[in-house]
Amino acid sequence: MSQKALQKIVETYQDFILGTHDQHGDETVIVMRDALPDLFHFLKYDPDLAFDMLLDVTAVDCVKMRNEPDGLPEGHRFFVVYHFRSLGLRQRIRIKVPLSEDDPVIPTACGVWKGANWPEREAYDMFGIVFKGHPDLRRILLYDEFQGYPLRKDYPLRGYQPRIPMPTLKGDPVPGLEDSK
Amino acid sequence: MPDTEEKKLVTMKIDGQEITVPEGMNVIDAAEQIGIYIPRFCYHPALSVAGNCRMCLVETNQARKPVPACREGAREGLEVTTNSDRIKEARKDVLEFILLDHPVDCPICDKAGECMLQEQYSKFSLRPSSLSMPKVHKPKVKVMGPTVLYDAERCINCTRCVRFMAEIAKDPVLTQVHRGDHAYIDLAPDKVLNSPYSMNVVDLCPVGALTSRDFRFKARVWFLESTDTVCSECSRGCNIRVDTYKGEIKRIVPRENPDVNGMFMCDHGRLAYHEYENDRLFTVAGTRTGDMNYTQAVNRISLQLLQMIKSGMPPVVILSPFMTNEDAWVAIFSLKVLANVNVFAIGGNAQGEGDDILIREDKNPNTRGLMTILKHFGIQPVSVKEAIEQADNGMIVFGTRHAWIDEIAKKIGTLDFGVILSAKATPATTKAAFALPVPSPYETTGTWTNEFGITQRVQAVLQPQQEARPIWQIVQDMHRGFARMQTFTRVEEITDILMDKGLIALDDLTNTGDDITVEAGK
Amino acid sequence: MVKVKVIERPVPTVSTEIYLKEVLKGMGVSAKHFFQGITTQKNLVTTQYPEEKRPYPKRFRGHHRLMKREDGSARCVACYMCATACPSHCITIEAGEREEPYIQKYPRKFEIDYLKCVFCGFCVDACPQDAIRMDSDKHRIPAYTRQDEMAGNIDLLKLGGLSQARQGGKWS
Amino acid sequence: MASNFTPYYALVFVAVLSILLVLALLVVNAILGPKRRSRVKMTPFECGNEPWDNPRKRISVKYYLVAIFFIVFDIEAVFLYPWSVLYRGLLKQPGYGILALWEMLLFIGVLAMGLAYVWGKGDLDWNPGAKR
Amino acid sequence: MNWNIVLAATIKWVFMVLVFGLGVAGILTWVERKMSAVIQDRVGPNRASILGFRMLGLFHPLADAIKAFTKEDFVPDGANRVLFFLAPLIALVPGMLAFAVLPFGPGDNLVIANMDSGIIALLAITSFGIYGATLGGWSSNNAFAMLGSLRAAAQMISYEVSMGLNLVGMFMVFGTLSFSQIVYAQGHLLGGWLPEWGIVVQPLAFILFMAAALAENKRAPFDLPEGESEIIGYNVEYSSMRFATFFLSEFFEVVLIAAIVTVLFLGGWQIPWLDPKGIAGGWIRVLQVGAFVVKTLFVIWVMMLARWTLPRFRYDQVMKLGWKIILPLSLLNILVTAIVLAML
Amino acid sequence: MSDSNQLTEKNSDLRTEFLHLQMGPSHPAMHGTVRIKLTLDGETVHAADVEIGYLHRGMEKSSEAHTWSQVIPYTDRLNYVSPLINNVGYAMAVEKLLGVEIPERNKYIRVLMSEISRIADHLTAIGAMALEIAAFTPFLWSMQAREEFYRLIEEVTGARVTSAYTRIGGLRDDLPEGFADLYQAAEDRLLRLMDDIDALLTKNRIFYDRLVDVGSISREDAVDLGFTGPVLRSTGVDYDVRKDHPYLIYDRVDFDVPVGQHGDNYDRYLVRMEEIRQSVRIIRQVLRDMPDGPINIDDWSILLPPKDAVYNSIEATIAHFMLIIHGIQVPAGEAYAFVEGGNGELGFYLVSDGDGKPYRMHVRGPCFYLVQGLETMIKGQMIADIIPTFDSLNMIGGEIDR
Repeated sequence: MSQKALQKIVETYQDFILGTHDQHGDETVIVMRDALPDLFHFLKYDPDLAFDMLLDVTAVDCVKMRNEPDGLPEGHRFFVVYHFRSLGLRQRIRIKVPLSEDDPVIPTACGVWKGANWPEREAYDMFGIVFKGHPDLRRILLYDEFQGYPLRKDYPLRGYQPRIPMPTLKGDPVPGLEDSK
Repeated sequence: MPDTEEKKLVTMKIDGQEITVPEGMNVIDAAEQIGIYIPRFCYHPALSVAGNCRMCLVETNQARKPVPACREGAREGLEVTTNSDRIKEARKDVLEFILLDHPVDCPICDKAGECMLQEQYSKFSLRPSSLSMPKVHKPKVKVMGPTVLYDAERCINCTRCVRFMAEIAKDPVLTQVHRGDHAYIDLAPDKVLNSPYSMNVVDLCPVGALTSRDFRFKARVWFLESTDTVCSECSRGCNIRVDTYKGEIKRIVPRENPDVNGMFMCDHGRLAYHEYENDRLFTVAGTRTGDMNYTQAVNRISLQLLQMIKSGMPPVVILSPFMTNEDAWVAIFSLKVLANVNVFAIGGNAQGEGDDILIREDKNPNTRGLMTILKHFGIQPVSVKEAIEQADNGMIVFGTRHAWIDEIAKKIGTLDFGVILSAKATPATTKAAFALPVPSPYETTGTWTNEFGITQRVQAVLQPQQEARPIWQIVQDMHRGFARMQTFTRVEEITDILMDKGLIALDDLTNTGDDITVEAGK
Repeated sequence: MVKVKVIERPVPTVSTEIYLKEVLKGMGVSAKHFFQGITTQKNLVTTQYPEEKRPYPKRFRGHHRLMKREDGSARCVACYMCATACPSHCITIEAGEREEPYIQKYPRKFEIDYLKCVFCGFCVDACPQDAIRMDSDKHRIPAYTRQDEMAGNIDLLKLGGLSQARQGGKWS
Repeated sequence: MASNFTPYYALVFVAVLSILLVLALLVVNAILGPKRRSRVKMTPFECGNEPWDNPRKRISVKYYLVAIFFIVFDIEAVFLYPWSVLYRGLLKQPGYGILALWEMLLFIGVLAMGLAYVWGKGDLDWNPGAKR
Repeated sequence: MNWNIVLAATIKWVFMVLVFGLGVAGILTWVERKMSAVIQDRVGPNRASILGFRMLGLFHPLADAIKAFTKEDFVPDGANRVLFFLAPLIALVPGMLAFAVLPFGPGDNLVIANMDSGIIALLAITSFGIYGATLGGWSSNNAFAMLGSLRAAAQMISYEVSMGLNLVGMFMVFGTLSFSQIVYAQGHLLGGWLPEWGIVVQPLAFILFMAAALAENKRAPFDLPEGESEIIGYNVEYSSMRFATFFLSEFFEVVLIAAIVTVLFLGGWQIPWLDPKGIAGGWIRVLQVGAFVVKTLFVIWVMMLARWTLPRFRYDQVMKLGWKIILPLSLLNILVTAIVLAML
Repeated sequence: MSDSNQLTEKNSDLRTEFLHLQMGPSHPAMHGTVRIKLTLDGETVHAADVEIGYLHRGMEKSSEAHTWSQVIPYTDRLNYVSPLINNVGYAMAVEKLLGVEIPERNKYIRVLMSEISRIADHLTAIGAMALEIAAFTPFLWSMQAREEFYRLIEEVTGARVTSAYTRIGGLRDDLPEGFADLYQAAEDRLLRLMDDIDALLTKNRIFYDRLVDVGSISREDAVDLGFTGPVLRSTGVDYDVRKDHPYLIYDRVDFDVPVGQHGDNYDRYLVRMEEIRQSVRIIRQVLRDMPDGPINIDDWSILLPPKDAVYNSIEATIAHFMLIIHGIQVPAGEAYAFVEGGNGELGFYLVSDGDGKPYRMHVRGPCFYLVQGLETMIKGQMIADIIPTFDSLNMIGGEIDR
């Protein structure tokens, strides 16, 4: 169904493609990080793609995978997984971007889809993936003092966190004050 | 396999893949080399081929009927098919046949979860039952010997146990009786399955027919957490896997290591963990010192030791061959080099009986490693008897199990400075001025060097409890008061030093039992 | 083809704009319920709990119970299937040994921690002996202490009944 | 009836009684109620968090504007009372009735103008964004 | 000091304020719960029992009272302790006081303070109630309570204006400021058959007055100061009897407003075509007092029905309704009344 | 700039200050799951920061430690108002990975239960929204109607909310006997109560004024923010998973997708009311057309064998044991499966590495994206509009925080 879109991405970003597959009918493009901010614009504004909705952003930590995850280059650990939908063309695509453990930085999609804000924060919260250019990158589901990134495979299932004192709001950022006197 | 090189190499095909193997190698092993698993029950690489379960049937280009892969030797031009419809159907038929009289016993069978029957049925058949006759009843819960129970209904007559007892344990007490669907395994008349290797038949049994009396109903195997370590009961140092459940050791099974123990181990090693179940020493003890905690005890030992050295009357030291190389190195280094102790003795278990299968005469795991380190420091150990005689100044005893423990206890009770580091509460610990708890061999991390000079990593199965600390740490704490010594925080740092000095050679540093999930049937 | 139904919002009219008509209409509906409520008890939905109890459906997943054999002992053979299938790890079993060659095992301890239990019913699905069931027609009543939240084999057996399920093969 | 002031005496007396009653309620509660203080209990409620801000701030002017409007309109309303009581009586006297009517129209006109002014200024809109 | 007056006032106070006002207000807490329950197809409170008798839950107000008395009355940190203590008092007392000017029946004996300027006195007294809510919220040192008190103040004073103006039409028609006089006047029959009740001669004023009175009383749909889903309420920091006092004052005011509406618009104690002059006495007087009570209860019922039917206004909508709709309409009402009266 | 602010600024001595206020988590209307840090200008929201995570249970991490089947009770707790849709969505995702086709009757039952759950979900949203503007009676009426449907769910699954009804490749149980009659009674009551709610609310000016043009969001913003479900449809986008990517048997039933025009709270209310009626329509068709037949696939490596076989044959016992000990062996791969949940597209992104446990399980909860847009929707509105807007999104903590 979105085979055409997949083809077009592959043609346009030939140099950055690490692999494609369409397991279970989900067309997937595995693409290098360098293609990114550009690819986002392409995905949204190209008339043949028109992926106007960012369905989901998440990540996968491949460090304990039994079988070799396809498309993950040597020395890389994470996949950041984007799901896009085009409401007009009724198509869907998955973009996977490999990241290494030492440099888990990826450009944000917030500038192109406003809806990327929270899911990117969640991916940061859970995997420690840094979305460069994100307007407000802080923890979202966990508290700020949390140590480590729980959905990484090396975080124990029953990881214990140090006790923290009751948080106070003194000195917390106040929403909306920056744009007024 | 020592004689493979002499054999001629042949090229054959398995499922279309070409493979070059020595001539005569059976197809099961050959297929395994290229990652094709052929199901089997009776075949075991350590035993002779029986070929009676028919589970490993494969098609070849040289026979019209399917042939058992365990009997089929590799030869030039052989083409084997393991996944044709006919073979799949044949496996289902074989399984249906095997399961025909099998009782519905999984709920009460200790093997469930690592049973080859379960595995292979769910992998190769899943065909529903078509039984319409009563099942044949055979003896259940039959006591085979002190360690093994037998359930004839579950038995699939693969005869692995019969062959093991005859070929490896050299004690052929098992045999097959009756015929057809009434066949089962039984003891030879007036014999008991009491060989020192009897429990290996439990591991060998592909189903739950032979079960361990020790492990009976203690835990379900899929809950067990396993740690790979080394057996402490003799100087062979068999590789073992210790299974725990809820922080308790439930059983010990051998790991395969062709250089050390092959695939098996002795019953004594399997049951040795019971030694450390009772009478454990977990807190600092000693009748004459009163109540004190670990820090106080160590500080007082340190102080006394310092005074003794200043006055030129150092204590004697009795080492234990149960100490790891790391413990021994730290202890000897600090006591010899820093505290001027001259008299070292090696205690430990007395020599026992050995055989030419696995069991060694030396009942201590690390005698050779200890000797190597003593030699490195230029120390000639004295006998324990001599050491006890010279121990008027004081005495430091490492380890729990000593053949001379009664004499040590008698002597240590008379000394002002009598320190014993023990995992268990013994007469010596109650009489000593200081008794410090140390981990049992199953709670120890480090390396042991066996009689043949192979150094192997010992991994703590459980964590030391309460005040118990590793020996190297206690010694380090004792010496912190008066001497400058490199302090270690992890045992691996000491291992590295030993390797640097060439005292031990260890290839596989990551042999730490990383994967704790239990693989069924392995 | 997507069939779309565009919802038009009601256009404000004079009658809605002056509040009164719709307010009175609403009050009329309320009054209807009021008078129905005080005259007939038909529409009242409250269940006066301790005195009257709502009948639970047949499939209701309530308090666990251990089924019995003819001799009154628990059918359970401590196979740990329920403990394995339990997503919340709330079942603790310790096996004991029995003489009968076809039973061999019994649960010396069978405990369900109701602080952890999520009543998913997976233990019932997992039981190969028809030993544990949740059709006791009782719900778990909360307790005041952690200890009271643990239901042991005796409590569970008390609720149990005789199971008729045949076992061990059609002919055996 | 003793005098014209009798009702007022009664009123004052009733006021005293009422105050005493309510005071009694509060005092009885203060005696009966337990006194168990804790830091958390004494914290002003802010949805389970420490209070973030001082509530006694200079809050939006709109609230205070209402007070001003109130004074304007309420006092004017009070002026209507005597007139309204007398109105029917005045109507019965020829000439006065029309005069009273006109007077009142003028008065209400002024009031309405004031309202219209405030309205036009937008000071009666608390939510300028709302269309309804 | 005339002790007769004191004695009479005390007796009347006990019967009118304590028994009728406070009693009905107390029972109203039960009625409201029970009625809302029935409207919502529930059963409502019925658990409190004495010796096993449940009485449809009638003991619940009693249980509530016991609970309120035995709870801790704490003052939050940073609160103004004096005002915090006084606020509930200020909220409840004016309501009680206002009963003093309401005639329960014909004659002087069924009113505590039969004043010529009763309505002005009433307005003056009830205006005090604003302070209760406002000070209560302000003194709590709580942002939610603060917002609630600001809302309460703004809303109550806004509707005070309309309430006052709505009565002007009544004064014009009846030409008096005395409640007693107004009730007597409502005994007249228009055209020989229609009682000249306020609702008949001033229908618009009746509707507007009802709305304004509800708003004044902070009752749904005007319950913004305690809008529990937005700002929780001006009394969020109050506990025990102090909270109960606020609670009681609300119900007290319900009774009060129902009584005022009855007196002004529904003919007070008048039973149509029966003894309009109130001179009969005897059983007829009892009937007349009964009529007053029944009418009051009916108005309360309608108010409760509205409470459980209508959603709440938003703050700006309340202000808009008060200033832009009710106030102009009130002025219009005066105008029309004046012109109609002039033309008659 | 509004008039009021100009007035404030012109007269410098009338300087006013913003009030900073926290709404939630322990706010009567916040359900204990969200904190909104507000900057207020009087009653107007100047800025807001929505903070979630109060219901975070680490479900995705826990799922990685459970077998594929054991995750099903976890999915109950996603959108806990309509748990069956979550069950269905998860089961479909795993079935997609396994590549199995489920029997026809199973599909019908899944659709039936999904729609019953959807009605419950929408009733909750409508009722809660009414409640938050103090219309308590319609709320309880909608709860009453919802309870009828929970009874149905309980009748079928054995529990009102924690249904855990689907199995991978099957269902826990078939529909009970006489289900159609039970449903008919519930539907009658639902429609009666819906009429009453309608009479109380829809045209009432107070209700109308409170909702119209409150919490509006434009069509573009809604799509950009990833909105789905009734909230997206209220802005005029006709996207519905059931129509656009028909799953199960949705391509065989006839129903309309209600679409609003303004994207405000009132349109969301209307869309939900209409969707309930459409769901009723679907259920009627499903009950009419439901075929007989098996509900489970016949594969012992995926579904537990029938109990009778387990008791009596070693083959079934072995399959039973292997399935419970090791879980379903799902081939390696990844799949994204999505269903139309109560609040929009509920997606499950599953990664398997060929083990009995999910390697990674990620839930795309529709609410997560809806609440993300809350800030945009309440900015500049009154403080009293926050909660109705919040409820019109039908915020479900379980789905956001996971």
